[in-house]
Amino acid sequence: MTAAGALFALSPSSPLPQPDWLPWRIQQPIAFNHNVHVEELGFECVDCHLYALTSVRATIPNIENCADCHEEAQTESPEEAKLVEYIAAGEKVPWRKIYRVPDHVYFSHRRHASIGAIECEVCHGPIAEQVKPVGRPYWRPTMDNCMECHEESGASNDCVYCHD
Amino acid sequence: MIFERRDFLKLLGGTVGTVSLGSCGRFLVPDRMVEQALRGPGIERQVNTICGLCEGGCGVTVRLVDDLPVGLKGNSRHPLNRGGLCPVGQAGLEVLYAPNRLQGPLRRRPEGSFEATGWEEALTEIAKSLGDLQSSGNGRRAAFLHGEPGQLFDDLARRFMQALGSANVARRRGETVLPYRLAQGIDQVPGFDLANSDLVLSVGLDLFEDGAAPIHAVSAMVGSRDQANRASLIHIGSRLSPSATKAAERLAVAPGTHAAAVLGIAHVLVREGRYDRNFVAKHTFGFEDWTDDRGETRLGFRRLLLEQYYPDRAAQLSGSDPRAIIRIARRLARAERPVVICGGEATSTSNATWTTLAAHALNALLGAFDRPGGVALPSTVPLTPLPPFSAADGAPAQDGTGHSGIFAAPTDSTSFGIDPVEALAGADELDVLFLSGTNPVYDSPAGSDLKKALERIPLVVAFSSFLDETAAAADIVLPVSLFLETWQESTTPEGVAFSVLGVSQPVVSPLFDSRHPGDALLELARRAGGGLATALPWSSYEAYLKERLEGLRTSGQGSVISGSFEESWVHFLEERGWRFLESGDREAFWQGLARKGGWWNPVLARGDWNRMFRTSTGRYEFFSLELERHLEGLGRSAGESEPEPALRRGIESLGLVIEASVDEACLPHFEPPRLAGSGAAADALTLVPFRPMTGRGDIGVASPMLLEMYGYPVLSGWQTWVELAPETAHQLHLDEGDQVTLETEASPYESAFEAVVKIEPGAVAGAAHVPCGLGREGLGGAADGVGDNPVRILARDRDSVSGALATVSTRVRSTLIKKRARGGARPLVGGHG
Amino acid sequence: MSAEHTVRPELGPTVSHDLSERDIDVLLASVEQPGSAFRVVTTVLVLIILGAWVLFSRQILYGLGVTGLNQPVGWGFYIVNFVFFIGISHAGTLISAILRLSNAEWRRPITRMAEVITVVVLAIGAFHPVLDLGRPERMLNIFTAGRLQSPLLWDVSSISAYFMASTVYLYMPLIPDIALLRDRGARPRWLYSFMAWNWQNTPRQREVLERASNIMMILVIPIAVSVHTVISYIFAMTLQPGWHSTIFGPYFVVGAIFSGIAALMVVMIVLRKVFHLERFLKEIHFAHLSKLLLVMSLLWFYFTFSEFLTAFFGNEPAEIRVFFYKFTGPYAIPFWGMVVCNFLIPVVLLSFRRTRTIPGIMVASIAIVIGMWLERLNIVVPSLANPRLALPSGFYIPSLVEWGMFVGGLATFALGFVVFARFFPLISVWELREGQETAVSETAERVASYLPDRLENAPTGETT
Amino acid sequence: MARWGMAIDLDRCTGCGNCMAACHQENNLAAVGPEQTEQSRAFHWIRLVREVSGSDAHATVRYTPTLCVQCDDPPCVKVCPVHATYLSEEGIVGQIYARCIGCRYCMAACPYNAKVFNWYEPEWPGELKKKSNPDVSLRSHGVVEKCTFCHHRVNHAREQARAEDREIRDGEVVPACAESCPAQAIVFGDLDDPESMVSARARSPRAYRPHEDLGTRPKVFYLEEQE
Repeated sequence: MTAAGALFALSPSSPLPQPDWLPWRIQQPIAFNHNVHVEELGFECVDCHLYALTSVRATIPNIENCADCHEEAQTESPEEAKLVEYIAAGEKVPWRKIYRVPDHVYFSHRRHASIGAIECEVCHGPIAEQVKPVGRPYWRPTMDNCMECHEESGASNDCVYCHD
Repeated sequence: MIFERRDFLKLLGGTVGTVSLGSCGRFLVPDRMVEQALRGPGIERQVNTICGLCEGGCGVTVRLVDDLPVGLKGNSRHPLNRGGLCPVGQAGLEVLYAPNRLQGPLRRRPEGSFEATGWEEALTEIAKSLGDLQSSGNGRRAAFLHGEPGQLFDDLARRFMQALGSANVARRRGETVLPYRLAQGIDQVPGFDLANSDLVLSVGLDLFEDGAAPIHAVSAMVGSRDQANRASLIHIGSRLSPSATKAAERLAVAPGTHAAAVLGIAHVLVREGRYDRNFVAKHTFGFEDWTDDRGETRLGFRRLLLEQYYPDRAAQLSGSDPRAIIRIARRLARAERPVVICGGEATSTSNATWTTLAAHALNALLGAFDRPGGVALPSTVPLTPLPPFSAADGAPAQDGTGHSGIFAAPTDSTSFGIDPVEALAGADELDVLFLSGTNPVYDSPAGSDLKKALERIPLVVAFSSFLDETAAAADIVLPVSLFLETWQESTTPEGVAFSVLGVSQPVVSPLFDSRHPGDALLELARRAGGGLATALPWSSYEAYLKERLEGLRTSGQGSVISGSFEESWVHFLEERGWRFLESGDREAFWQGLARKGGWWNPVLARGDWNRMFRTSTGRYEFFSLELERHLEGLGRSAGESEPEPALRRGIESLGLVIEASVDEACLPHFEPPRLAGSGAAADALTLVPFRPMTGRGDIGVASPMLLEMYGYPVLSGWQTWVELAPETAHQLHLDEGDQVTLETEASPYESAFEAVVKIEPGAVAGAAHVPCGLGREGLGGAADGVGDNPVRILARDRDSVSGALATVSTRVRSTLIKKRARGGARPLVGGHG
Repeated sequence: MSAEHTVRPELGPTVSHDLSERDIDVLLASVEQPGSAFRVVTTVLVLIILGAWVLFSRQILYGLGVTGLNQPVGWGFYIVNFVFFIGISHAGTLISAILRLSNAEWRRPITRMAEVITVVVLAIGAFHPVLDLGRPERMLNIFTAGRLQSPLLWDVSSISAYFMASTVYLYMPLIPDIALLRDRGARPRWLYSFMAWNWQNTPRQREVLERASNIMMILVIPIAVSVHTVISYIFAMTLQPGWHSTIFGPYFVVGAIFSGIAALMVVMIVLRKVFHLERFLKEIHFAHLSKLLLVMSLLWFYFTFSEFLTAFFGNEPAEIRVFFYKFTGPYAIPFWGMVVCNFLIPVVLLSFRRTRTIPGIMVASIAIVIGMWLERLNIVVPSLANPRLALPSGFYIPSLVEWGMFVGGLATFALGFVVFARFFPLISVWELREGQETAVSETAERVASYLPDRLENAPTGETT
Repeated sequence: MARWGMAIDLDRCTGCGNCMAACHQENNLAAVGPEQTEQSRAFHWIRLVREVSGSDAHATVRYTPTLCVQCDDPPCVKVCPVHATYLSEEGIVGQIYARCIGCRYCMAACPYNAKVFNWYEPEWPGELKKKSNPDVSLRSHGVVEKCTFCHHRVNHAREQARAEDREIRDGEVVPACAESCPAQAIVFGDLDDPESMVSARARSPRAYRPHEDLGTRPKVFYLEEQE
């Protein structure tokens, strides 16, 4: 029972916080702090995720966006120092994606966030409060999960709407 | 869209590091684009440009997702294709990404193989040779042969050679212009206003697949019209092409006998008096019998027709049906705006000039000149003229000092011109040869000779995207950027009635280390210095285009390609003498031109008969005085001094069998085609090579898709086939799917041509139609070893008058080598549902 | 026919002879003294099967492209063999159930073999559609996302039910024999003692077994009929010419029983020879079965005739194309081969007493097995090869992989028998024994019950 | 809700093959190569089917662009055991590649031979995969595929229309084949909208549907040739 409990706690589908050493926990090159940017500095999601409302992908901001503020270090944070280094070197930060859908699925941010007017938090959770990068999706984009939400919100579950 | 799916990109992302550590350091897709595609927002963009894969120059719209091209479609506003795009154009991206494209300049090692080199080294070497020629005044020892579609490139190449002091420039083109020169006095193929015609008689040309702009033909005759006023098609030809199947009336004739059928039709028109008497009386010469300076009565076209080409005889000569000839003639007479267009197999024979003259004479009989839906001369594109310059040695090349270039017909030639490939193959005393956008070693019957000639020339520079058969025989191969990677232009295709100038802009930066040949020429001129550098001062081909096209703006004619409403508005204004001024300044105009993909002028200058008929009589000449002069000249140089015997002597030198009178030779008449090989053998077939839609543009074979659908009309792919009429196949005991060899008498067995039999009901008996474009070697792509190349076994013959190549020139025998293994025919069924 | 086996009713319920110890030794010889031949045969068969799988590994690696299938002929050997093997399976359980149910006493030495055929062949047959899948790893989608509307799913249900029922039906009558082997100390002991299910031959146990068998034999008949009907539905439910036919259900069932009996005969003749069972499988058994076979052959012809006559008479273009594809076209050889094998040869050989000998029956049976395989081929390929649209007709040339899997399937069939024979008696010992103990009297009683009642026993009108 | 349909005017069609090529590029079809073509495994989602009537010199040939006719009562959907092919709300017969087990029953059941199968893993020589359309997933070996009426384009149009809070306009959705047709022979649109071009063409006296006798109720209409 204990073992099963532990397994569950560590499994990718567990709602509990995941220790960093788990292989399925996605590590980011820089421990980005959403909290500072959103709660303290008052950025909106789309200020950095530029295309979240208008395009297929929200896009993860990279040095072009970050350089606006972080050309020089703003704080003493060692994580920020890494970013400044990337910017200085003109190198892209190798962010890793956490939310992925397979090849045969069409997912459009515009369709959901803009047309469907779904708040970012519905899928991405209280991301604004996170002081460290999340290691796994808050809401896993599995077909069951998608279809459940579609059912509840009255969106179509017709296969070809999302599969091509 | 979700780009993670693209496992190629994942893979690529992973291998970028490896590749960059590798020797070349080139990425096929630049880093930036990979990054964009992986994480980009999936923003779509559409860019208009021009397809550069064949001479047509259709407008295409490129779909880019995060700056990566992912799709091509026809530009719905382009006047030529109006949204349509042929399979070759569709394959554009496959060609762009073709794994066998040349990745950088190649240089031949002394022992024969190629080594990779850089542009710097290659250009330096070429510039040095050019410099030597320039300084020694031996400019004429350089030659340039190209097949680029755009007029502007041709101008640049000519100027380049001229500055070098050479007249040796030639452009390989689709149709020969000689018949139009003889009849109309013009040095171009006139336009045929398909878009306003109600009946198009196509002589030998598979209008919807072949010709300079087949998609234009479809969109002009069918696509842009509604049911009620669509143009009907009448097809005269030996093959049952898809065009022929769609024709309202189809006349099957034996290969090379189109003229007989056409003259039969003319006979009916004349005998029934249903020709345009007004036009014939006012604007033609030689219809009725006429009296020459010496007072002798000469044969008129009318009498020739009535005496010689009554339908029964015409049908007998062409192996067709007299009733159909009469039916077609009456249909033409009934039509309001008929037009006759000639090409394809009809102009690939030894009698092509007369065939074209005959077909064009129908236009004259029908009064089709200068009226809507008839023959038109597209208005001149008002390009900025090139600034004058003086050549290095102070002597412009074609100055009448005797050196008129190797591509001009030699003085002892019986024909007006000479095929540039043959000329090149026979030329000695060349030091430098440039080849661009053409592959004569592969597609010309003189190819094998040319290959030997190329070995003799010390420096052969080939511009090519692939290491094709010609490039493989060159000394330096310079990779060419494709139409999606570079600035390029295309000018009005042959036979189109309005003038159009397409501008192709780079959509992606070149994937490989390639350049546009124009850019390379400019760079060479800079490096060679001297007269070359002053004559070609432009920094890039783009700058050259920009300067030349500025004339479009300042002329105030035509308009940038636009939507149908704007277009008709321009039309309306200009017809009433207004000028539609393009938006303000030079830069804005250039931007607009690039954004929309080109410029066109739909307005036809009407009523200008002096422009239309530039013959010595100022009329349409049924009886070609220029041809008479030429023939007489031939006779005189053979020692005859009197006009009549000289003419006779001249005709004899062409090797003809005209029995009635010498006058016939100067009139459109039927001349039996010369066919090499034994015509006596009962099983001899006339070999008719044709270009399928999928074979347009030599680089089309870089695309697996095109190869797979190569013979889609006969359900064939990845192979060469031979189309036989059912009765012919039956006689030869062949079935659908059998593998055969076709041999000429001359060809040794091992070079016999192999093909798979397809039975085409409706094809003419005794003809073997084979597609061109396959049987490639050494390209390194999917096309290698697929199918066979019929050009290989063609007898080398030419049009007696124009000197152009005749490809319908050979009789072959077929030998069964393998019975159909499986599949093949089924009992054919009609109807549907 | 020897006299000692002739039981005349007037002799009454006497036991003519017992099953001697020597008889039992012969019957159990394959289990108790397998000998080296067993090992050799097993090795050879296993090698053949392994070879087939080696060939098949290419399909696993590269996909279905290694077969000769194409567009439009998307189904070939795998489906043909599927239908064929499943058809053969009807020999067993169905025949045995019918014979048992009808108290046909001559069934006793036959039923076991018939049932083994069913189980072995069903396993092979049911595996074939899996071979045919483009994505076998997604097979479980059938259960997670199955749609009952699809005839393929009916098939899955029906075949698995049949397989279950047949296995149980094979196993139950096997229990007393396993117990016998256990008691005789056959090895491996654990197997027999486990499988014997503590059978002590008590009256209670016998009663339970008998009742269970009765339930199973009644149950198994509709299932068996459903199996082949449903397989025919795979084809008949489509609109394809040559397939879309109401006759297909019974036609397939008849064909299945037909091929099944033929296969059973072949198996019986071979095993009789190999295990020296001549004293148990006698000519009378073959004679009875061959009459059944003759009837099935005629029935088969009747169905075939009706099937093709309607197609021909209707002259519907799509149908007639398939018709002539078989009659005179590329499939003329398989088609006429089928008619010869299924009708001409068996009818000629089985109609005359002179040819209705063991070799004659063997030839006829083999012909029928081949003929029925050809029939499946004739059903599957020509309809697919002749699309309704004006497309060129298709062709189908099976690849080495498909041939390999076919041979592998046949080898698996043989191996199934060899392995079964190694561990279990091929003829039901206890049923023979029971037959000897009770059959004669039961039969006599039954026969007597058919006869006019004796006067003294007749119920009189007055008494009622 | 729209009911998508197509009308192909055979009188306009010149058999140029552009629809085949456009579809090939749009839907990421991979060429199968010479050996497989020889084995009759080459495929196109739309192809020109050639019908020959007669066998002598007076024979006529006609080309019919043939594609999945998107039946309203599709025989293929009935037989699919795993719901990999189904009839969508808008009348498109969908093919879900990730679900397909490759039994090819739908191919066997389709009277129009509209479905094709990936006998091997599709091959993209060199970097040809790069030009693939990101809207259409790449198929793998062992699954059935067919014309989807370019439903990714329908999805895009629907998304655009909803973003602009309007209905999809007639002519807004154009499948690749229709887009590339220089003869404008192919019209696509909503059959339930009596005003749409496609409805108008479907009502033409020349209109017929392939094998109407089978009761499959196709949504692809052909307009018979005149003359």
